[in-house]
Amino acid sequence: MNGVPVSAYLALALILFCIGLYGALTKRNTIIVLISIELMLNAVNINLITFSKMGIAPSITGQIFAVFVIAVAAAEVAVGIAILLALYRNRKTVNIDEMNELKH
Amino acid sequence: MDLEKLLSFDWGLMAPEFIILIATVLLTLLDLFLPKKVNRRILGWIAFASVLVAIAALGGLLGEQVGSILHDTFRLDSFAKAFKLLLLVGSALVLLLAIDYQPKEGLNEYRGEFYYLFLTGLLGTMIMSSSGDLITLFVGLELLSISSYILAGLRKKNLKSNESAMKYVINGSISTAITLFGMSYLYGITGSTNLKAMAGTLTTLNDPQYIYLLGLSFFMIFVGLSFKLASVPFHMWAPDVYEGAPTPVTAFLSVVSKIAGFVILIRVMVSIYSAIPMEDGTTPMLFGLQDFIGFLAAVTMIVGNLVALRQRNIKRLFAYSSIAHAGYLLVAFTAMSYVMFDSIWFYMLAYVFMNLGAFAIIQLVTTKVGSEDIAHFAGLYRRAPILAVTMAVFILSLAGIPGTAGFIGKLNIFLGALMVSPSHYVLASIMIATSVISYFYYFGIMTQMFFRPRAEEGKLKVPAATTAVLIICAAATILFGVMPQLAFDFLQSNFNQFLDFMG
Amino acid sequence: MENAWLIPLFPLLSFLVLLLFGKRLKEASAYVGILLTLASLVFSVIVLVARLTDATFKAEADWLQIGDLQLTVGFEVNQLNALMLVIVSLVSFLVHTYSKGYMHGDERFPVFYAYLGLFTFAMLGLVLSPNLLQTYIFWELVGVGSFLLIGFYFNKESAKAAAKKAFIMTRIGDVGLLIGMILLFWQTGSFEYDEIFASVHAGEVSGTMITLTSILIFIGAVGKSGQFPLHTWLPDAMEGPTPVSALIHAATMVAAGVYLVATMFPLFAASDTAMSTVAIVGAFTAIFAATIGLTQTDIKRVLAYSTVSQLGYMMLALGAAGYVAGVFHLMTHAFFKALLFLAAGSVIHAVHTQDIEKMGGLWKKLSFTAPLFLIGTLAISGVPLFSGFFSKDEILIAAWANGNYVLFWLAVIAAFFTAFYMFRLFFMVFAGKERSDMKKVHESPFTMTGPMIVLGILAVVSGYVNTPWFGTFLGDWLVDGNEALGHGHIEGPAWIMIVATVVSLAGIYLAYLMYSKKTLARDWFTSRAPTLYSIVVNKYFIDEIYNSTFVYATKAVSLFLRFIELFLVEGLVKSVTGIVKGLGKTGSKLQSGQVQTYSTVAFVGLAVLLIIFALTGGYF
Amino acid sequence: MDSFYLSLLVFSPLLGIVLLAFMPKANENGLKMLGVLGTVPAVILALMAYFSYLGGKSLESFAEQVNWIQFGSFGALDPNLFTVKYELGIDGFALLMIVLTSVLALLAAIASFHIKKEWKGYFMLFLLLEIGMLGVFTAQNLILFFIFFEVTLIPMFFLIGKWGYFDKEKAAYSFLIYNGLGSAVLLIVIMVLFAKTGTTNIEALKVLVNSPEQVLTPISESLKMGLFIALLIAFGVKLPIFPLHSWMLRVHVEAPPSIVMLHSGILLKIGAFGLIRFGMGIFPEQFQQLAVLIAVLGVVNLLYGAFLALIQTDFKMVLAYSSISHMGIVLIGLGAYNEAGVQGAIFQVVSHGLISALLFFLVSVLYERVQTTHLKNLGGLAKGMPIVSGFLLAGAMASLGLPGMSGFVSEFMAFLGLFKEMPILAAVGALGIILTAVYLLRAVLAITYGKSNREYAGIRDLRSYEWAPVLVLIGLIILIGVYPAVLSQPLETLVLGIGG
Repeated sequence: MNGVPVSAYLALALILFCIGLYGALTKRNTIIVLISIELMLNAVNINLITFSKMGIAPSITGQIFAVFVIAVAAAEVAVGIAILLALYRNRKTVNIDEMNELKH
Repeated sequence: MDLEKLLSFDWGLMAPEFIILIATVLLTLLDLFLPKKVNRRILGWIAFASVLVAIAALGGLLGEQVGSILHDTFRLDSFAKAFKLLLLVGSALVLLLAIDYQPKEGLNEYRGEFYYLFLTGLLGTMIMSSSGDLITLFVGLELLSISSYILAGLRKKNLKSNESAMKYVINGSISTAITLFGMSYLYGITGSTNLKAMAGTLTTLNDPQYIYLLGLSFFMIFVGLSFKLASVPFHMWAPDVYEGAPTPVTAFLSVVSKIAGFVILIRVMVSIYSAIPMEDGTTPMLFGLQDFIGFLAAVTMIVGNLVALRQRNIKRLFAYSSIAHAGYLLVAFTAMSYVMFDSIWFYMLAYVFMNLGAFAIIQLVTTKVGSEDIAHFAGLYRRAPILAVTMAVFILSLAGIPGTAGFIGKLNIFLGALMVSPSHYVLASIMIATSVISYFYYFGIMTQMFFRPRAEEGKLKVPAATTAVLIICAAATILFGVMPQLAFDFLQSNFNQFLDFMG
Repeated sequence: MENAWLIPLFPLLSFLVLLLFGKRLKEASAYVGILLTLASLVFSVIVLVARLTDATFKAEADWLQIGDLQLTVGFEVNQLNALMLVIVSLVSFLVHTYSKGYMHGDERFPVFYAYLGLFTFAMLGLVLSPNLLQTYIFWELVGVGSFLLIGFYFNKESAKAAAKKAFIMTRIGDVGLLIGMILLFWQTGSFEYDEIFASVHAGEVSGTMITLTSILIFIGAVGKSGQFPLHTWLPDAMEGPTPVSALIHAATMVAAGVYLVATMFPLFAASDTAMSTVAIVGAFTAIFAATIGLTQTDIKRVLAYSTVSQLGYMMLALGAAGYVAGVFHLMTHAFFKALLFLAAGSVIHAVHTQDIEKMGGLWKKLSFTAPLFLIGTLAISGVPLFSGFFSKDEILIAAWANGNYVLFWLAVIAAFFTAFYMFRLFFMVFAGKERSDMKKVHESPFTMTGPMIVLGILAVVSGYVNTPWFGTFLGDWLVDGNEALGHGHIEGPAWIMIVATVVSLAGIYLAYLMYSKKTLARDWFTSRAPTLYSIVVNKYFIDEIYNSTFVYATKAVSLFLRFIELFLVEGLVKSVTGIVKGLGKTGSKLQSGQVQTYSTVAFVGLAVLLIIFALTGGYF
Repeated sequence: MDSFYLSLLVFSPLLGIVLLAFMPKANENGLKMLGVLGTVPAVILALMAYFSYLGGKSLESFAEQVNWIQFGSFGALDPNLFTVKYELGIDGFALLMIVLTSVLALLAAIASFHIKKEWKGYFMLFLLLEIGMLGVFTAQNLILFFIFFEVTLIPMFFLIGKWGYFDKEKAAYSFLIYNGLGSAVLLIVIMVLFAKTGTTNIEALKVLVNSPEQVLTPISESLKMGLFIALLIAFGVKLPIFPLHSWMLRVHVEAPPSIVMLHSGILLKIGAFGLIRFGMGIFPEQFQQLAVLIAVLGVVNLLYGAFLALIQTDFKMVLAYSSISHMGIVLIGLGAYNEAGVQGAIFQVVSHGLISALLFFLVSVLYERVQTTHLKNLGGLAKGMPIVSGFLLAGAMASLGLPGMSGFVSEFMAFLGLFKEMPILAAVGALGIILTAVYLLRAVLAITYGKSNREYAGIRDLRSYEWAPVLVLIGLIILIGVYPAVLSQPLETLVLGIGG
């Protein structure tokens, strides 16, 4: 476990972030988009945890931060879903690319 | 930690926040338990009152020395005070607008929600403005974001409203993620989330590797936050969301949440990145990266003003104009001159009044007809001359014509951009040129109001609260345009040039 | 003499009075004009008499302060302008009187008199001016006066055109004068005549500069005096009422050019080039106009061309250092040409046409006009004992003495032509049997014949003030105390006088044969050289040439500039606004409504920033 | 006179505005009366100032000063640093311009009777415009100048856009944008100077800018040159200098004549005023270096305007281009950069103000009668309206520089100046004098002389209230032409020693 260098964790986080970003930018289904955003946030969490354990100056704050992030992420997605429901009632679709009432 | 330790903190510093918090809780409960038939407007007045009380409380704190509690996570320095003041004043005005807001299908049962969500959002902005720690800062930010997501989608039955909310959520979350990712690196390198502590460790830093990482974090945070400012590159959500959201919410987004965005931007950037030495060891990173910010500012101004030329929908038009104004403010931020704080503060002050005033009239004219086409302003001068003239005042101020607060604000920003050396001639020129371009669309509205035959028949009756807003805004816009020294003196006497920002 | 400044004010007064109350005064306004001009005539005569004995008088007052320069206005009475004062005010007075009859019944009668007043004021002012600037001021004003009077019948298109042409052609000359005087100012530091002459005399001005300025000033004179190539306006100016032609376009204004050259004579004298330019232009104009005069059939145009050619004579005289000769001829010409015009006017008044082909046998009908006309004709033809004879003789002598033999002979030929066409005119109008269509022709009223008689007398006697036989009083007086002007009288070989006489008589005889006795066919010459004839009868196509060159060129430039205006200036603006609008359009197109695009843009932006940062920061 | 004389003068039209606000729309005569009366106090005060000056009162004694804005917090270093005072004052030139402005405003107000709609709004904007114009000439620091400058912009926009003719909105826009850009450039110059020296007071700048050791941050020669060129452009738009002129053509044609009286009478002159006051005052060396360029621009303007005026078919257009041409003479005078030239330029500023006001008043009269200014549709007017035609002719004569009228004196001095410095160029420019005569006569004679293309039966000649402006203007034009000392006296100190 100690053998694993910091950079590996960071790389993992970065990759995860990029995957999330990719998903968020390309998927048609809004649910999946929201999930991808979750991925991005979790990438952040990995970073934070890594640093709090094996950063330059390890400290507990990172983990606290992570907890906050998790909480907030949950709230965010909850709200997202709620809005999506409302939208679904009127629009009968969860496809993000069909949300183009507002443009130009 | 035990109770007396808890009590030993000087909670008085958080008085305004507490007031808003209490009001929020109160409203929630009231909204829950009040019988359905009671008009929820009353809640609005309560909220308004609470904001006024908060302002009063803040006024009481003005004299206070800089103080921080909860281990420097919450600091009340003059910077925080000054901008909290703006936030509170802005919110108060927006609340007045909201009280008179009557969309076609009505808000009926959600009206209650509106007020307490609004207050939580406000609370978020206040916490942001006086947070001394990345975590509080982030929490405040999210508090604002999440409440405003819901606010944007408040008109559940209205497709546009839903859609704008959805777009807002998605873009918002992504921006949050990016910001956080940047912050995570900051934390990683400093091992702390307390701004002061971070700054302390960073000053001693000189490993180019880290510096690059910090640069990375810098850009991530900046881009992430540019979502809140609605500035390039994260500006494109603004027009759609502004158009779809209920008008008071649009007003809130374009004024309060924008100010909050700047507050947090300055907080983070200035306190952290001005501490980091670039590889040459002398110039702080913030100054090293000035050109990038300047570039973004320029693009923001250009995009905002050019695209606005095409808009027929008044709310979209103001969305773009607000983008442009974000650009102007960024110019001041780029310059980092002695007068940066003054100029940004004053410009925001002016912006609060002129923009909210404009939105008041927009709400007045558009909500009744249910469409936001600019054509509805045609012949407003015939329908309601005084209203038209008031609108003209706001527009002139937005366009930066002398005699109005907007002009002095711009002047101040120019001065900042030119008094530093090397002077930002290009940036200043772009700013000035784009504001001339902005004449096209601002005076387009004038043309509609004054030159064209009247579109709608029937008189416009102006509700009390809106009247109040209009009077306050118009008066302030002109007063600060003619007698700006009032504002400046206030600034000088109470905030002492924000010297305690770093301390 | 110190009250000489009053002289121009009387006509000015009449101008103002008539402008304000003309409507009410109706034809009575004639009396206002006549009396006021009479007043200035009286003063002028007093001044002249005074000047005969006293010295030159000059008075000045500050006019305009430029930094530390001080420009002044004032008036001066020296021999020349004392003489001019009398000539101008006299002719003006006579014309005023004459017009009362001539303009009788015209609805704008008062306006006419007002204009006359304005002109007289300007002309007298011009004569009194002690410096170039003031001269220029009145120089322009007389131009306006003539412009207004030429265009008096304003709803005649031809009159409108003539007025415009007169103003613009003279304006061209005026610009020459303006430039000349400004250059001279920066050379000598003053507009005052005496100071200019002083510094020229002191040799402070370079020779080339003298030549340049004097030629520029001469251009002004050319414009006013209808010298070639700016002569075309003068014949057209005959659109004006005939008294006007007599006053302005025969006696006074057109002579102003000559007057100017005479006044600036010391400057011209300092540059041979300038002198010979003046002489050549003068001589050429004299012969050139005379030839045209041969072919015209409009009574007034014939006189107009003869005026041009006579003015040429005067220029020739001045150019040939014959200062006295020039001025002398200026005086005599003023009288007999005015006479001729008034007579012609009276003829026109009687027969209501200007075409001499339509006239004939009016000798008996116009028992006053005809003899007076004859006197004028004899005078202008240089028949001995008439005023014209002496002055013309002086000119020829001057030309000879100066050694310009070519010019001398040109002048002689011109004299012959003059005699010929003047008598051609006379015979065609008065000789032969009277036309059937001219039954009810009647002599003009006394108001018209009166002035003519006065002029008739002068046309005869005015020559005797300066003759080889009874002493050259005028000449001596003119040049008295100013050697720069040359001698009062130039001795010339006696045969010149005989030549002149012979030539003029020959001309008269030829005309007699052709047009009165008709032993010689009228087309005897024209039939032999038809092309030449057509060229001459068309005034050498000068107008046409100008139209197809200058006017056309100007139009072309204008159109070209309009092109620039439309495509360059406007186009530039349009393109800029177009670009701005276009950018806005693309910007809003980008706003596709696809939320993911928005975040993508943000992300791309971030990526770009990072890359630039990496590269500039030199981390990779 | 108390120390706030100038403020009183500048803001005196405010009274009219306030009164108008309370006047019911229906009461047309009342509105008209108020509109005219609103301009009267300014006239009285201005004339009092002028005569008290002739009476030996020094112009400095008019100066007034109040602290206004303090940017940043440098009070500790130096109380005047980065402060903008509210300071008014006048020199000889400004004095003349104020008199001219107030008088023309009064006359234009009378001319406004020909506009037949919405007097109320019209006169309120009109008076606001007057405040702006008066302020521009009295402002003692650049920011104040700029503010008043912009204050003229907004009323003009509305006056053109609402009360103009067919293509009014387009005209209003091009006015707004061109002048907006012009003032934007001006603002940059102002702010650079402000940022570098910490003051915008003109007198202070005259010293500071040319004594590098005193300014906060040194101003390099190249920067100075750049600023001056920017200034030239900024005022070039206003003047206008070719090729920045197309907006003013539209304004001349589309705006109501009464407004054009002020526009071409005063507003265009702000450009010249600025060039002399700031360009010449603050950047003398740069001005000297670019004198040739300015003179060339002047000649170009003169000829360009003249040639184009030659082929216009609308009388308003002729006058518009003639304005361009006459502004060329101003530039020529400035380009000469010597006493004669500059004085000529200033004279031209005033005299063209009067002349174009006169001509446009007559246009307004004409249009009100026959609803056209097209040369084709006019002609033989002298039959129907002899008096108007007479004045029209007089105006044309004044405009083409007939001696005895103001036009000549200014034109003469401008050329006198230029011939000293660059004779060849001046000679080329002199062509303009001929062309001016050509196009003006062409146009005016086409209207007044010749066969009448229409029936003028029953057409009113000058009405009683229309006499006043015409007589005043022609009177002033001739007064200046005959006795130019009325203008040259206040200018002596100003002009003395220019160009060494």
